[in-house]
Amino acid sequence: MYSEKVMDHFSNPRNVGEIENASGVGTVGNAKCGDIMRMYLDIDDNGIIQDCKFKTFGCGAAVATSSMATELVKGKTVQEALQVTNKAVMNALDGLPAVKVHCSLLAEEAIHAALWDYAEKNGIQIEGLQKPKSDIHEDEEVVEEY
Amino acid sequence: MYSEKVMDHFSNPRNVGEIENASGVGTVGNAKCGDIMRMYLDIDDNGIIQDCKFKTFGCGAAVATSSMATELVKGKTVQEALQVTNKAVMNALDGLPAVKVHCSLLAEEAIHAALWDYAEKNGIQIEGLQKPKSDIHEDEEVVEEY
Amino acid sequence: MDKKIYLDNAATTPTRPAVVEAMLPYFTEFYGNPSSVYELSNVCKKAIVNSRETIAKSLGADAAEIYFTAGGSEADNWALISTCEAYKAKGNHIITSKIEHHAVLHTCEYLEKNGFEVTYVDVDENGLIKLGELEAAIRPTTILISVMFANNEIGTIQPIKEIGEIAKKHDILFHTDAVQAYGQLPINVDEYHIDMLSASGHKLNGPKGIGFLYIRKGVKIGSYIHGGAQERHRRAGTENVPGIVGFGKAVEIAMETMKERTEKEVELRDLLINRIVKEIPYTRLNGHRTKRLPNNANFSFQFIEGESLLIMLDMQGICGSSGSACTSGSLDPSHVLLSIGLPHEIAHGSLRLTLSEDITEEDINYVVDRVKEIVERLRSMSPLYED
Amino acid sequence: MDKKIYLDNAATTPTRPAVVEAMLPYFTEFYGNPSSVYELSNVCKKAIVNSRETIAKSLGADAAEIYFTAGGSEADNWALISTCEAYKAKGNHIITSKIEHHAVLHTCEYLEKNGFEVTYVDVDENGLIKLGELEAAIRPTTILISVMFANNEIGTIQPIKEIGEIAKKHDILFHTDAVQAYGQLPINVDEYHIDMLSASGHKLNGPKGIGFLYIRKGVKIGSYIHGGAQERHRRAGTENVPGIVGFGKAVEIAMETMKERTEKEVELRDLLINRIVKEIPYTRLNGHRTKRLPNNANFSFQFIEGESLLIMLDMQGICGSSGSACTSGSLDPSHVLLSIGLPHEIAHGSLRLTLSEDITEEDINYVVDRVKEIVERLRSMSPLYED
Ligand SMILES: Cc1ncc(COP(=O)(O)O)c(C=O)c1O
Ligand SMILES: Cc1ncc(COP(=O)(O)O)c(C=O)c1O
Ligand code: FES
Ligand code: FES
Repeated sequence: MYSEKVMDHFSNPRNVGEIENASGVGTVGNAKCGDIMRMYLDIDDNGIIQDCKFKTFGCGAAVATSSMATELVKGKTVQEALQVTNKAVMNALDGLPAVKVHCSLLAEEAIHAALWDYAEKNGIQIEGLQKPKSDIHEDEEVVEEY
Repeated sequence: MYSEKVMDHFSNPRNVGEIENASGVGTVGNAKCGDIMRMYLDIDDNGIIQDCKFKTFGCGAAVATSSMATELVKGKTVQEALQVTNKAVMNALDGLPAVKVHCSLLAEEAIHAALWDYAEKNGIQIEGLQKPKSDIHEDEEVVEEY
Repeated sequence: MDKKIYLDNAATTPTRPAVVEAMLPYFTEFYGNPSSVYELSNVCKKAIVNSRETIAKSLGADAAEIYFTAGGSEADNWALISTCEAYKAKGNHIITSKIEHHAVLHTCEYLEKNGFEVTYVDVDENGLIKLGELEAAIRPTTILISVMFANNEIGTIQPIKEIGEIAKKHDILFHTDAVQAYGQLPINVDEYHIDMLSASGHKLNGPKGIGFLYIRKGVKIGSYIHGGAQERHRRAGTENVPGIVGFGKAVEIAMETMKERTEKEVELRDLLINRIVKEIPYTRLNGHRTKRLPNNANFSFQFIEGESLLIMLDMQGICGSSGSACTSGSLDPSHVLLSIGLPHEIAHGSLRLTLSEDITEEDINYVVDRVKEIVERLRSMSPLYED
Repeated sequence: MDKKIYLDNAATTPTRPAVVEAMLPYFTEFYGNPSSVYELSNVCKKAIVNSRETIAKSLGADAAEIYFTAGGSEADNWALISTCEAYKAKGNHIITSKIEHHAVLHTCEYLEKNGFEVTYVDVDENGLIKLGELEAAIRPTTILISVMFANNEIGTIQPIKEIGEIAKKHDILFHTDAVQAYGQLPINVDEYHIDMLSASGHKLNGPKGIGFLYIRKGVKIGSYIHGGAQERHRRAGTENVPGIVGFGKAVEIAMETMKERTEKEVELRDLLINRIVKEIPYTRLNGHRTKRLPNNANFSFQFIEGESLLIMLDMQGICGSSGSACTSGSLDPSHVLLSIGLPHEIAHGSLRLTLSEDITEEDINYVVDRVKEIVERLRSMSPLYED
């Protein structure tokens, strides 16, 4: 069902854990499947993401996308991190089954939520960042691929 | 599907043919399946059935019951021949599948029809013999046995 | 018995050894439920995908348009009943032919009892549907046309493309029961404008108990078997993995060998037809002389009855079948033979012989000789035959 | 992978080698269509009779009351939909439980869309149906009660006899989905007052794609698959002879070995349950402690999610399943676990392990050790778990 990359990131997830006194923390959940993801960002004074960690209560795809997302944002600027969309994460993982696309949205939203938290804490505005929903509802019809 | 006895009488039917100047001839058909049976009787002055022949357009059971019926009535008196019911024929054949019970009725009726013809030709009445229908309708529900 | 010549391939076919071979691992080794998460199930999932793709390709269809069922009958029931349910707002009328398989006809009767109207279009003496009558039967309320691709008794192949065009022109869904045609004739769902198509594994040397319904994308019919999410939520029930794998393999082989097989079968079928019709008096060929399945021959012999003929053939090692349905619980003569205009008693004496690629010329000659003898013998016992 | 411990026997089972053996001749040698006249078909006919008798005997039923289907889902659909059709003059209400399989629940939803009314009776925290609520739900228009014999997720065995008695007292038909129970528990249709019963071959080491519906004599439901005269005119479609033969063989073996198997499985199941519940904190057993299928264990581990758990178990060679249905296209947590009162996030972290007679004590200990490790690992990754 899952690609080798997904399985790799699932079995050896990178950056699991918490960051104490993180610059930003974001938690999002998917009301539909009940899964929850939390992202911790450590952002330096130049706005560069020095570290990123996660905790996930979710399916295999949720774990793998969390892991990949942390890898992708590390070392990036806040603005660059905003470009790490769920599509980017999926591509980096060689794709996900159609029913699992929403799990990757969780990762995107978790990063946004952590960035939002960072912006709020620092009283700044990040261009292009909207207040993330804490719940992700996905309305697309899920069609299995054969 | 058929018992060994049925198969025997079907593959080597006894008394196939016609009797010229028969004492009685009876033809009956089953309107439902379209099958037709004709019986020829040669009855002597003592009312003993000396010979019996048949022609049948019908299924395997029809052929076998015709054959068995001729065997059963041969040498019998007219009164005795009346006792050769379809049940008697079926028993003699070790039974028939449920859907094939009506075929044995054809044999019973064909004998009755031939006897009726004999009685008419000779201006006599055979006790217990009713004018046979030329068509046999069977109204019992046919239920297959497993 | 020494000899065995199986000439009832329209009833069912032996499963090819290569098909059984392909199925075997899925009983004892890759037995997982394809809906499960673990690796064992992925093997099964992939095997299903493969079969689905093989089948889709054989029809010019998309894999997502193939839905596995338990056989042809279920596929026919599904296509008809669920179309009626889904499109009843549009209308309550369907059109079919008088010579459909009972899986279609009895389903139509069921629908009639439930408020739908059905027109049963006539066929001509060769079993060909009357296109004019078909088109004339269309009403504003017509939601479905269902006409079989080729007939199971007399082998006549219908003008499916023309029917598809009529359906398309009038914006009506078109279903075809291709249980007999699939694997024997090339079929392309787009070229023929087919919206739904039924097929069954055991008619093309695949296993029994597996079939499929092709449903064109956009046809909005629901499930017929409700429950689990299998088959894109459209057909519930744990997938019959070995059956699906075997079906796929059978289709693969059938498609590869179709051309060669057809050539061989047509030649022997014609030898059979020509000899029987020429050498046995009071005999007619049923079905169209050329627009017929490559492996189908169907004869009526006057003055004799089918079952007796079949049993005697069986004693000579020959398996055939008859339009006479005595044995299947119904005593009515074949509705197909009556529809092409045969009187009852002639329909009664019919014989269907359906070939396979394994049949030889020697077999055919042996069969013709036996049929001759047996017909003669039965006629001599028949009260209808006065020579 | 070296190790493989298959603990998903409620999803499906491997087909026994002896079953495959029994089926094989019916693919390539005795391949005849059982409806045909010739000898080749008689062999098939007899094989079907044998299976039917074996199955009938296992239930205390009559052979004429067993109707083969393509599986459990078809049997459930048939029982419910055709009963509603046949008895609609009497009423339009049926009663079932909240924890039925989707083959029953989705069929009920379909019936609701078609004018029937359905009461879904609650279960208690152990998954046992509330008999009082059931009886109170009966209306003058109630025509059917359908309650599963044992639940597929949590293994709870229902008080079927009591339900049968209630149905009988009120002169209502009683159907039970025994797909999980058949072959695991002794069942007698008369003792339990069962009018209809569904079963499926692949749940008891028989083949996939075959099942049956027991229909008590006198229950006047019609066909669900219309067409040919097979199965006493009640279920059309060429018989899946190898499937039927394999099913019969599987039932024969299941009945012979039931007692011994149950003893062994109960012992190991209890070892599994006791160790897991004792050694892993924040864990609960789902389903009734003793009124449960001999091979079923179902746990909820707080703070973790089922699919991750399953994949990690798979990597250790262990096949299990979860109430979490993420992967089967639906994202809702198991309706069964919610019905016994679990909150969403706990239902989410559930694990079903279903044993077979091949499982050893060593296997169980290995499994418990792996589950412990994995649960710990996933908890350490979980934002919900603060240790
Ligand atoms: C309780 C129950 N009912 C019905 C079914 C459906 O059976 P099948 O998948 O054979 O159609 C299953 C298993 O899938 C089941 O566990
Ligand atoms: C034309 C046609 N349609 C439908 C069927 C039914 O297929 P199955 O027996 O596989 O259900 C058959 C064969 O029996 C057939 O010949
Ligand atoms: S995150 Fe919920 S199913 Fe993947
Ligand atoms: S006599 Fe007509 S079916 Fe036997």
